[in-house]
Amino acid sequence: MVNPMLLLAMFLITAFLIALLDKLHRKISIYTIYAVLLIASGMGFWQLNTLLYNPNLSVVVFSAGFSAPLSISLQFGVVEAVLVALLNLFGFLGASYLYRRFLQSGAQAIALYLLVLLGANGLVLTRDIFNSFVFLEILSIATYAIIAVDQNKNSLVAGIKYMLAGGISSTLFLIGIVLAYRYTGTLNIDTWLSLSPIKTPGYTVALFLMAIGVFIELKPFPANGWALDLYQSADKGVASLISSVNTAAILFLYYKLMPLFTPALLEILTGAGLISFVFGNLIALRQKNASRLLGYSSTAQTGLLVFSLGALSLLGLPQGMVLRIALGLFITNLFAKSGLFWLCGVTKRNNLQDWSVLRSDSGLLIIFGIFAVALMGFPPFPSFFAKWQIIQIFGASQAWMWMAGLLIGSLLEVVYLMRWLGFAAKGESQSTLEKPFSKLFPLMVSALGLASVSYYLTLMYPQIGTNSIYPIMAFILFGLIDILPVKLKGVLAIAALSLWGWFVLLPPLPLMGQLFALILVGGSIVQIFAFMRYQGAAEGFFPSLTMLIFALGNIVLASTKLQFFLAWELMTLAAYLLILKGKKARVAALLFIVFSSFGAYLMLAGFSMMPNTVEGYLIILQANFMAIDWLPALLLGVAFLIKMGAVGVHYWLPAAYSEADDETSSILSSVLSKAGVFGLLMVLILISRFVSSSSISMMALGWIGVFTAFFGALMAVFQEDAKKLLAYSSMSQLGYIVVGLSLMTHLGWVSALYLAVNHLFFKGLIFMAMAAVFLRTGTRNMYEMGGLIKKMPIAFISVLMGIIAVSGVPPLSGFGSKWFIYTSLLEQGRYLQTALVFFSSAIAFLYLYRLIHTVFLGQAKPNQKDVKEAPIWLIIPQGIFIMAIMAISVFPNIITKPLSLAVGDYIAKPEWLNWDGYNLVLNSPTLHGNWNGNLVMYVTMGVFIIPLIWLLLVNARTQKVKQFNIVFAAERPYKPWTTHFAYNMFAHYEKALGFLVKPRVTAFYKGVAEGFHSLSATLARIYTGNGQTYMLHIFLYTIFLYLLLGVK
Amino acid sequence: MIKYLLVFVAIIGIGYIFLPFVMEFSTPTKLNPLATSYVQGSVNELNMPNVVTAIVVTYRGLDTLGEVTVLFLATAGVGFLLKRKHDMVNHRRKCSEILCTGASLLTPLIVLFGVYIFAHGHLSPGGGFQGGVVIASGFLLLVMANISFHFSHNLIHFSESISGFIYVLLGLAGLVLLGANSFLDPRYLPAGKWLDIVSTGAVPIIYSIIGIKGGSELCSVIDSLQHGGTEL
Amino acid sequence: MMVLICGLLLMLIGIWAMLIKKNIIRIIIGFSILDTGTHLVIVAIGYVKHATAPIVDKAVNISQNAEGGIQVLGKVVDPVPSALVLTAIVIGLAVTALLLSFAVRLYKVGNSLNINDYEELKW
Amino acid sequence: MPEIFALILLIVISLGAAVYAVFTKKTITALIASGIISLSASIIYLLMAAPDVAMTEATIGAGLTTVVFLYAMKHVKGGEDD
Repeated sequence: MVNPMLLLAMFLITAFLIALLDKLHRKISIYTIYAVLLIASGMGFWQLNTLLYNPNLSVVVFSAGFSAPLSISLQFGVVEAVLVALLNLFGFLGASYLYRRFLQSGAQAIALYLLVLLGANGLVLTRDIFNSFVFLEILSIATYAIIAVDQNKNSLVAGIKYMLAGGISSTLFLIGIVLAYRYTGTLNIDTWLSLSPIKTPGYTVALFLMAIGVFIELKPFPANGWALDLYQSADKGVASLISSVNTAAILFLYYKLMPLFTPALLEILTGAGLISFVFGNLIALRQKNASRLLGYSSTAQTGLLVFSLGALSLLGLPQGMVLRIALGLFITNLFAKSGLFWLCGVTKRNNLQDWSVLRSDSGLLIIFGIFAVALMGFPPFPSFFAKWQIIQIFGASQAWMWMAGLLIGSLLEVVYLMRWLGFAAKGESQSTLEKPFSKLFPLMVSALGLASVSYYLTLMYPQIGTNSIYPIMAFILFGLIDILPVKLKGVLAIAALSLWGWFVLLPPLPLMGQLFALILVGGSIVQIFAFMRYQGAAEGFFPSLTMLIFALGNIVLASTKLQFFLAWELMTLAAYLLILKGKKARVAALLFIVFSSFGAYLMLAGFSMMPNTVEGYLIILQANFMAIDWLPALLLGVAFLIKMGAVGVHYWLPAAYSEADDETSSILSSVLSKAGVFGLLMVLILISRFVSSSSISMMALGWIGVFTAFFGALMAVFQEDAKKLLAYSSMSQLGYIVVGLSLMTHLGWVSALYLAVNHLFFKGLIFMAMAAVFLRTGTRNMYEMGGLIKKMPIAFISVLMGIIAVSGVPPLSGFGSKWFIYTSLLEQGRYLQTALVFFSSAIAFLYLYRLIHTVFLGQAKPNQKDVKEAPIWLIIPQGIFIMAIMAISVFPNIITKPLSLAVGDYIAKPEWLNWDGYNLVLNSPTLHGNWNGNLVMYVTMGVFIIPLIWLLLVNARTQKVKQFNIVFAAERPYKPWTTHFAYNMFAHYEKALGFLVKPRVTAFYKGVAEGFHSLSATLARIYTGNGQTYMLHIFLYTIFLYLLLGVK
Repeated sequence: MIKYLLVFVAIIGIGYIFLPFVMEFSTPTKLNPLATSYVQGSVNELNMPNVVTAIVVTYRGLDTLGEVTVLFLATAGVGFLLKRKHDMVNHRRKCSEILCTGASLLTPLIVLFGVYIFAHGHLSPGGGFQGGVVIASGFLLLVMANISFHFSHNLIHFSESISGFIYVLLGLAGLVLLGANSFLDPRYLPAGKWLDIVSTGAVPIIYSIIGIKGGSELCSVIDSLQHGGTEL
Repeated sequence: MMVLICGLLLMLIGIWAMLIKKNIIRIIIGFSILDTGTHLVIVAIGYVKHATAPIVDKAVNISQNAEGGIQVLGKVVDPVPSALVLTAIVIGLAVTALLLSFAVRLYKVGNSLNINDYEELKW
Repeated sequence: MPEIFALILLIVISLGAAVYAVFTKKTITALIASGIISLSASIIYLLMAAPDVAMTEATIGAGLTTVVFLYAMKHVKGGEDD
């Protein structure tokens, strides 16, 4: 094994001699410390490797030839080895970042830097409490001094504040150590641990002082003003060093001390860590300064680590597991946070909005994205697995407050990090960056390192299975070939997904699963064609797109909660990235990810309260041996309703659907919402034993569906923007599906699923057709279009087919689906709901009429004289969808029969539901009816063809008139478009029904957002900037915690 | 006003925290086992009368190495903060003759006294740091008397580096000669005779090195503070 | 006991000075008083009633035991806190010196040592 | 017995000096007061049978620290008082 004394000796010798080396040449000294840091890191890895093969190796080394407690002992076990390896690696990367600084500032700065690392290593290794004090002082003093590399006023002020705070906390630590020595008679942690517990108040005081001394160094809210100022003003290399190496070492000291604490003390500090996490993130919400934001985020993450270490230990988990989980969080934070600080230094932009400078540099943008996404705990980064486990453990131990705090903090974190990412990805900027290699190198290494650590950890994770890797692999592979022409990538993607779908996805699935696999994966594959319309490489679509589709498949395929959640998160992330591609999608994408994350965290909480699934079985098949309580069902249900855009939580939906690129909108609306349907269905299956159509919960769900259908339709009516119209229309249609599912009857579910299939086809169709229109006309406002029927007949036919299908008039499949829904509602006696659903359908006519009339009929706009038909790539999916619609319209049984079979696995088919040839026969006690799609088609065709022939005959005699140029008689109207008939088309209805569509939900969410922002601003006021006030904070905070502890 | 109130609360509160400890504190009448074994071990195993030195240099030698490092850090930090862009000429008036002569006569004596202190650290009170400070005070005298010392500027840095280096080497010698658990173990040299100046293994050497190291660090701090910060 | 209380009081006075003095140099003086108080507390904790210094010379009773080892009979104070204080004093000096050089530097840049004049970083 | 008196005297001196160091207007007097605290502390150490600590406190705490302060104050002339 490696003798850790050698490690320390190496650092010391180099630090002492660096001044002499520097006399030879500056570069020699710089490269020497690079070598030292790399060797030290290598020692860590080596030790780790040795220990992996000889787990029983003695890892404790004494000094001076005496054993502890006489002498000081160092321990170089697995955890220490990991830390030594990582900290020194980051020390090396940080040193590389500071290369230019070192060139200017000389040997002293280099020696100081090395000593920061010495302090950190010593702190990690030592098992002696006073020795940790010495190393803590080395670490702190070296850090104080190195702050001065940047000798501007602000960093000097921040340095003084830091030193005063550090001085106070180390004094508390020292006095605590000595007071404790009075009781224990030892300074060695291991000896100390073997003592029988001491129960006098004085000893508790000693422990408290010791703990608080270290704890203050971990920058807990609100006693952390000094740290924030420091992060904001110090050189970014130094800030990164403090947030990664410095904090990690002190955190490990805290971890070493933890077993000494009394449970009450540990509980208080753990709670304080959680407070720090939540409030740090809360205050970060309104930060505009990137470095200070990172400071808040850094303190929050440290709080999270303190909290998780404490909470998991308090719950009595074995230390190995506690460490594994904490390590996941720690590694993510280490890589990502130092990376972000370095990135701050490279962009040299303090204002978040100026980060758009990254747009010009996709490499840096990707790196930034990796860091941000990793910090938020998205898969496949280690923090994802860590958070998953923590929440599961909290759920099992019923630690609800902790869980709530953790999830709230995480959600806040998502908000500000994603907003930042949005600025970087979507802002406007043309300037370029100066990127010295010495600064790029650490960034690249840490991004790559994070990625590979994640890969390694994901593979190590036993329960996720091979399938779960595919989305990530797809993202990486398509990312690598992203420079290829889009057509080629499209073909590759279609081929890969089809093969995977056919050979891997479908075979193990039950009928219901296959159905959803077809909807989700099949439906998406068809729409890949639309992406192939782009010229050249069209970078950025395919990685996310393929990840999205694989993840969708995995959602159906999931057999454990983790697999499901992993796939769900990957799907969300992929969808976010796709939405973000839209030109003005910054806010929309932010809304999407915030609502999705909110949903995801509810889901996480719900899953944690659910028993573990039986491995190897799909979750939807586990209804018979799994009971799930009402609370998890509720949480999961809400999560899925968010994804479906149910009324109240639909706020994100119109924005995301309309601002995303058209092809993306189509997938979001036609496919992605079905993932929510699948989820909801899954929950209903799991609770199907406990509820029935008449349960209050199902009635409530039914009403949610009804209102979603109703308000969705109503809001669609008043939109000028065709895409927003379609978005609300989608929402409305999903409302019908929810109603159908809420019935908990065979017929209800069949009707809901039948509508789901239909919706995929017709909404995909309309979106594709409208995508072509938007592409050719360059606008989405309906009053700016008109008379396109002649220019784009195919689009017209598609939209016509689509709206016939949507509106539910014969002969197309929509009629059947509506008929199904009404019948099944009536069958359960939900008359009121039927009425309202029926009314919503009537409203649907209004917006659909507007859509086809104002866009395709009427007078053509002069500036749209030369629009052409859509590119073939948009027509292919339309053709497929039209064929599908025709097929299930004429022969509805080809889909209704399998649906009935699939549903039959969960809710038995009633005897009164039968097929008779093409005829579907209902003969229940309360209801009689039949539906023969084939017949309906022939009758309707007949009814239509006769007038058509007549029209054509008459038409032969009509005279064609050229379009008039309408000359304004007098003044030109101030807003000419307001005079267009399509503008505000349904103003009269708005007078009558407008009160229903007042933006209450918008007002509510705006209120929530503003509330959080002002809370954040108010809280930030405690950081007055006065060093003395910060000291006062520390003392008062100490007293407060002491009073909480309540020593008698 | 509210601030004074809060300060008052803070002071009272901090005092209150210590209260339980003070309440149950009574001066002990005997040593705890660890201290006893230090006393016995120092005498028996290290042959060293001064138990504090035994602890500082040997048992807890790693702490002292850290302490030396802290001092080195302070020097580097102060020097770094108050560094001169280029060597400036000191424009102070020359010292009076008495002071000059006195200083140049006294300084060697003071240095000698410092050396005495750290060389006897293992036998009597005092040791490396105290001796170092005494040496530094001699240097201070030179500085105050404004006797030119540019000769010493480089010398200080050199001795800073080399003595630190030697200190670590002395520690490593234990590792090499006595085994993996013997970093900073002075017993690779003979224990010698009780109360002899050349006894207790390498302790006198180590303490002397600490003295030189500490002395030169402190000189360096004084040097930096004396000149520094005049140039931005 | 008295020394312990004296040390604690010194600590409190030091904290007091740190919290109410506006001048950074005065705050640093407060800090060094806090330090001195801490050291007094530590030494007080190591004290043993009627004991001598932990230096085994003629003032301390010793006896040879059977194996030829020396048995220390006389009472000495606990050497551990003394050793710790030695380290702590030096560290205190280091921190003080560094704080002072920050203050000096800051004065050159900002031309003031009033801590209230440096509140630009906040919120 | 005389030792106890000496101890009490020293404690009174050091506490008095500390309070004075807080209240005095001039920084230089505060510095001298803090030096006095260190000096009396070092004598207290001697009485507490800790000669090593006493030497260190006298040389470093009372001596060197004060010198460092003095040099620093030399550089901040004009700004050292409230």
